[in-house]
Amino acid sequence: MTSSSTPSTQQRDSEQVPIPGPDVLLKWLRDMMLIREFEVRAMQAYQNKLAGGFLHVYNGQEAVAVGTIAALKSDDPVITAYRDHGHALARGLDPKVGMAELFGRIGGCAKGKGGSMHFFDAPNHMYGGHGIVGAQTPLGAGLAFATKYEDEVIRKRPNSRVTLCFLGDGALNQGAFHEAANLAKVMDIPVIFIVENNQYAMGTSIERCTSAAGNLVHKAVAYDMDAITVDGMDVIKTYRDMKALVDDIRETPRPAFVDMHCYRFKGHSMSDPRKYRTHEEEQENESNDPIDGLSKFLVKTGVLEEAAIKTMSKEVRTEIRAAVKWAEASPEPDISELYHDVYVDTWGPYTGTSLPEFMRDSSKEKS
Amino acid sequence: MTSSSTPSTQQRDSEQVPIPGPDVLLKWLRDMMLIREFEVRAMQAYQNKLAGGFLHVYNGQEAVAVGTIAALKSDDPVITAYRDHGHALARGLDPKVGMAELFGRIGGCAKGKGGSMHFFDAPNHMYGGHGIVGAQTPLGAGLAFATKYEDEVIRKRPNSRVTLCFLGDGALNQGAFHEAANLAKVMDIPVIFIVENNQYAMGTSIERCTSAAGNLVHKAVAYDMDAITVDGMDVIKTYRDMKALVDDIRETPRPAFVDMHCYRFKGHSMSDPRKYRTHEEEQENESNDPIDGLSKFLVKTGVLEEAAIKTMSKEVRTEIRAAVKWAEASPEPDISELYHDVYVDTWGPYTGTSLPEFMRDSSKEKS
Amino acid sequence: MSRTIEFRDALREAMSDEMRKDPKVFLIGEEVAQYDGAYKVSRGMLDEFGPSRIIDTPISETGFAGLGIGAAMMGLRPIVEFMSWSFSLVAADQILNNAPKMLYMSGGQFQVPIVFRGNDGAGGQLGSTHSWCVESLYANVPGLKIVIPSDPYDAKGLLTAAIRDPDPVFCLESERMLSMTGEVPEEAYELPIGKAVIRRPGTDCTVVSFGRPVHFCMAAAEILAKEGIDIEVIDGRSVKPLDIDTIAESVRRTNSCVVVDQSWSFASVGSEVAAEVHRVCFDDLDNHVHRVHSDDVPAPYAHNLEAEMLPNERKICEAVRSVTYNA
Amino acid sequence: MSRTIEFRDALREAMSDEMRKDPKVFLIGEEVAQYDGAYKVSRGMLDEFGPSRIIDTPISETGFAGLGIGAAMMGLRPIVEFMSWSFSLVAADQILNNAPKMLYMSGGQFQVPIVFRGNDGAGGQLGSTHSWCVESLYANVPGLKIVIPSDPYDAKGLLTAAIRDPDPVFCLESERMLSMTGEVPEEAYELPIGKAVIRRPGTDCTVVSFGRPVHFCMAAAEILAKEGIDIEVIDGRSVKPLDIDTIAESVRRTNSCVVVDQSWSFASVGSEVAAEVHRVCFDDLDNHVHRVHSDDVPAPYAHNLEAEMLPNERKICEAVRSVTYNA
Ligand SMILES: Cc1ncc(C[n+]2csc(CCOP(=O)(O)OP(=O)(O)O)c2C)c(N)n1
Ligand SMILES: Cc1ncc(C[n+]2csc(CCOP(=O)(O)OP(=O)(O)O)c2C)c(N)n1
Ligand SMILES: [Mg+2]
Ligand SMILES: [Mg+2]
Repeated sequence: MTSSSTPSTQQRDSEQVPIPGPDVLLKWLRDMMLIREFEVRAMQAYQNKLAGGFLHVYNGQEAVAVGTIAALKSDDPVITAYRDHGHALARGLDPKVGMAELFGRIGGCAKGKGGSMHFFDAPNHMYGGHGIVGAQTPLGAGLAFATKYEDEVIRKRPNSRVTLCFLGDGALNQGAFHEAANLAKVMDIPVIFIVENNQYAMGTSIERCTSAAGNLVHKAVAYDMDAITVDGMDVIKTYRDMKALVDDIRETPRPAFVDMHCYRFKGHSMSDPRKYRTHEEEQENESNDPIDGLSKFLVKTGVLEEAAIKTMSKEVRTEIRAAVKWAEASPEPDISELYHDVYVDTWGPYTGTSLPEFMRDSSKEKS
Repeated sequence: MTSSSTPSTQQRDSEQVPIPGPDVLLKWLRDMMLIREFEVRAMQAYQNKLAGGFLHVYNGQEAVAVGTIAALKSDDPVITAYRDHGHALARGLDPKVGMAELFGRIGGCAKGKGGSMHFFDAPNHMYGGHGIVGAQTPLGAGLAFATKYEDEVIRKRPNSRVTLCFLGDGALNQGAFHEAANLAKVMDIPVIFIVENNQYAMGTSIERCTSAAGNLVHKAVAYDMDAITVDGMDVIKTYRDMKALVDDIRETPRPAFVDMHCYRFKGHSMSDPRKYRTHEEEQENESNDPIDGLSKFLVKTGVLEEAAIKTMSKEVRTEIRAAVKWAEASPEPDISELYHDVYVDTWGPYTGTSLPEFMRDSSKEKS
Repeated sequence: MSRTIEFRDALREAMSDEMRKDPKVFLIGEEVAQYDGAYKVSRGMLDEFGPSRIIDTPISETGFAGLGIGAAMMGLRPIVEFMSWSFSLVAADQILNNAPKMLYMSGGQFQVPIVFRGNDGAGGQLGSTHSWCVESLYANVPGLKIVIPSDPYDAKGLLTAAIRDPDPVFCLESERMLSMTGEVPEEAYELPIGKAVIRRPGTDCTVVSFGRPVHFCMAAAEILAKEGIDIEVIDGRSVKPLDIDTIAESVRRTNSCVVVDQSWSFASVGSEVAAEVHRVCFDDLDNHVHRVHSDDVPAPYAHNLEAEMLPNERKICEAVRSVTYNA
Repeated sequence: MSRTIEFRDALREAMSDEMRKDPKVFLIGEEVAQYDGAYKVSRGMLDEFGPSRIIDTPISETGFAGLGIGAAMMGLRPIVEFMSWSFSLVAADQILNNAPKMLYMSGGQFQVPIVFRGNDGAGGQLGSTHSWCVESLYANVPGLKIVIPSDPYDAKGLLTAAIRDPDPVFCLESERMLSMTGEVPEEAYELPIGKAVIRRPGTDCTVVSFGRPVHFCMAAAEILAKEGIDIEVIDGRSVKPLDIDTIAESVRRTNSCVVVDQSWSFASVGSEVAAEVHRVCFDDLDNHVHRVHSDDVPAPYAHNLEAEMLPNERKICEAVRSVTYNA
């Protein structure tokens, strides 16, 4: 199949989407810098054993989170996998709260119970942070289903929210995605599946394990689903393509698929020696840094001077350094937290003699 | 997407496949009659409580099993779902052994332990008979993988076997199929996924729950997989299309996808009142009976006279009646069978005091 | 006002009552709408509530179970029907990783008030893949609750409680009991999740069971009574939480205990009951807790083999006789 | 000839030895080939055996687990690696419905000689979805066997036995033990599946455990020895079959028993051991069998919470003191 035969599904022309004014562009630059700096410090903290578990950083993919989420309204739901810091920060998570989560502290966005892979942030409509590959895609369909249900059954006014459900290129090969995509299509659910196609799933390049790797919009053909390809290394392009799509879906609820081209600059996780790709390939991609890209554009168009960029970068560094300090100062969760949030009523099913050993000590707090 | 843009993937022209001679055609007619009669008696037996569990009959789809399997060599593996009588009989299962399985008798092809949904027949390379929708598709990929592995690693000669893996149109919506299809493609596994598109999954018409229902070859686009559409109500067409495909895949190992158009004349299972479709629709489809179709062709081409068809039909009826008798005469499995085939070594992990209650009685047979 | 209705009607009443009261409640699953339910549990609900709230799905258990969980994270109260719990294994990750752990992983931010329900245990000769008793697999997992009604009254009361519960609740029904009739009040009511009930008082032996085998225990009680053995039958109603208090109180009187669990024996609900009764009542027991299970083999198709496999009256009587022998 | 090697090397030797001998054996899983294994268990195997036998897969556990089962039905002997058993839930239907039941459903026609293996139990702060102890879920199912090696010697011997076994065997390793070193013979050898081993003889209490917690028990033994409590530590080696004989023989000497199981408590391997020890040794026990588990909560991320959740030395010592109190 030639790519020209794939459905041209973009109903609105992204060329018609205006490039936002300087304030917005500056915010994007700052957000991308913030994400980058957060990850740099996260890696450092990990090496210093301040953070444990698995750490998957977002370096190189910042334009994706920032550009896509910029196309949303503030109460549109967002859900993603374990490489989730960027999305959470772009959605508005306070970096110090994120850092505290990484450090397993009570001040974290999940009280230290979730960790790097599970950034949840209800006030900012961020639904996680999910560790099982592909398993967030049916959840994403469910979030979007709920927005539609609320409109139809509860508030009885037309559809108003669009859900972004991010997944990796490797996650395409999980059955969960396939079921979620088909469900979303047959139920006209307003969810956009954004495949962050960074070309690798751990050490596996997309060609080795994913059929139709050359043109992922073929995946959407199976569901008769609208699909577009987006340059995820360019935040302005990402925003404009996504804005056109999001607005269109807000008007006519249905699912869509985005093949979002990007590249992860670092290894899959902290233990990855990256032997599966060449240094040249990495360098080539790093030369296409989304932060540099926007910086250059702003300088070229006269919005910002080189010096101002340096200042901004310094500010961001200060902010994240403060976040690290704050997180370090946040206490470990109290041991009693171990037994909270298992059930909504803390002691849940544990009553009488069926109390497990750890709860039999009557001195322990009862809710 | 227009259907013309879907890959025209048939490498060999099925028009070039010769229509087999009278002997073969007569055998097909007889096989289809045998399957039909088997199902008629199976339904009767079910109503008479000779058979239990779920019974899913194959009436109307006989040309699919007969036409596809006719394109195979005798040791090509076949696997299917729970609507499996037709495939097993077409593959060579003795109807009396099948009937005994239905009746839960020791003479059955699975000693009465499998039942209607689990017709297994190792000598005829029939790998079941599987009850969980879609769950046979990774198994099918595995059978075909093994043929390839044997060729490459053990016998070291080129690929020689092709596996047919049948599934229903409803099964397309299970994640298992998606994973199996992608795996088969990236590993070049010689398996043909034949979707018996009878347009319903229980009471759900294909349009209601399956995206791209109008043209299922779109499903194959997601895997860059060769795909064809076949008229499964016409055994000669089915054979020719399949023969071209099977031969081609035998030569160049890879997976393929078949959208096999057919219709199930009866309900999903014995409890189905078929309120989800009109009587007119049923009648229209029944007028396209594959057995009548071949009969008429044989009469028209002078191979057979009307009377001979009646005779054949009578013979088949006699054979199946004898099968029922034989099955009824076959004893119930001995209770000791309950504890066989759990592990290859009958008592498997059950040793010493860990013997479960039922095995502690020393009078019970030990292997 | 009570009337005699079927088990399936009781389930439907629980769902319909809650749906009338709370627009956040909806039903989703295979064939629940236009087909009126594969087992007619949802008969007529599409007519009353319409296709936005009674929702047919593709055969995609992972998909629609996960969709339900996502919807619950948004505050809705989904009822997800599995045509059979035997088909829930393909969705195991969603129902065991996502539903019961979301509240915890999110540090208390996202509740998942969802009900999963469907047929559990052996039907009639459904064979190996279609006869799962999932309670012994799933009960291991914290964050979820499991109820197993054994009659129409309990079906309505437990399912109502499940729908109103803020945590994920698995409701395990039985194809073999859907046509069972019983007295059921017209109005809505809740039975507390985690409370057992004594079905038959007795003095000689405490017999604990759940769901359909409770009836086998009642039948066994009749046989044993003729032999002079008077058993107390406890219907656990919930598997998780397990009402050890009620069981222990009984065992302290009878000094012996048999647990009848339709699952396979190994690492099962029956093991748990036995281990816990020994823990709580060690000094009260005259004999170790005896267990009656389905035999440790995949479910066979043949009628005679299946009948022998199940925890039947004969096995229950044998266990009770054996446990009370020294009493 | 023995040398000191790592746990991961021992696993690799078992696989490589069998692959050299039997061309039907192959290894398949995510990142097992070009990446040398996510945890370097299969390092170098691609070089020796080539891509036809060391096979990288997409992230499709249902797909490649099922593919392995199909291949096993054809007589091959697949080793399927799950990067973590935590990721096996998405393949639960394949590994629990198809692998262990095929022989039965087919009336004995199709054996499934397959090994599933990978990391089980808590890693270091991996959180709720990545810290499964699947033994307490999967051990319920007949037709499969489960082994849990606790040191390099056992890892090689049990995995070798698993590969040669004609039935499906689940081999549960531990990310936390892969770098542990130990004496391992160079030549191939089998440890019998279903046989426990006494790791430390003792007179006061029988402590039964499996896998990594065996080491916690050994550490607890040191502490308790100083208090004058001399425990016997039994390493079950296999969960299924469970070697009740060895356990019972010990309990008859010590008259008390603690089981230490890394899973959650409810309907667990620990429940099973407790129930069975009570059954077989009721009259020998001075006290009920005490159980030590991971706390019944989803695995938390925070370091201090995770450490408290696990069945640690402190909990083991407390249980032993409590169970031996009346002795
Ligand atoms: C079901 C499942 N299988 C395997 C893993 C282990 N794993 C974690 S991330 C990953 C690679 C995913 O790649 P991709 O989807 O492309 O996302 P990326 O890391 O590139 O963002 C794998 C195999 C898992 N978490 N869940
Ligand atoms: C995973 C799973 N979900 C649900 C079922 C119940 N079920 C059995 S057959 C069937 C319909 C399947 O339809 P289709 O795949 O089109 O096959 P057909 O019956 O038309 O041959 C359903 C829903 C099942 N067996 N397995
Ligand atoms: Mg990727
Ligand atoms: Mg169909």
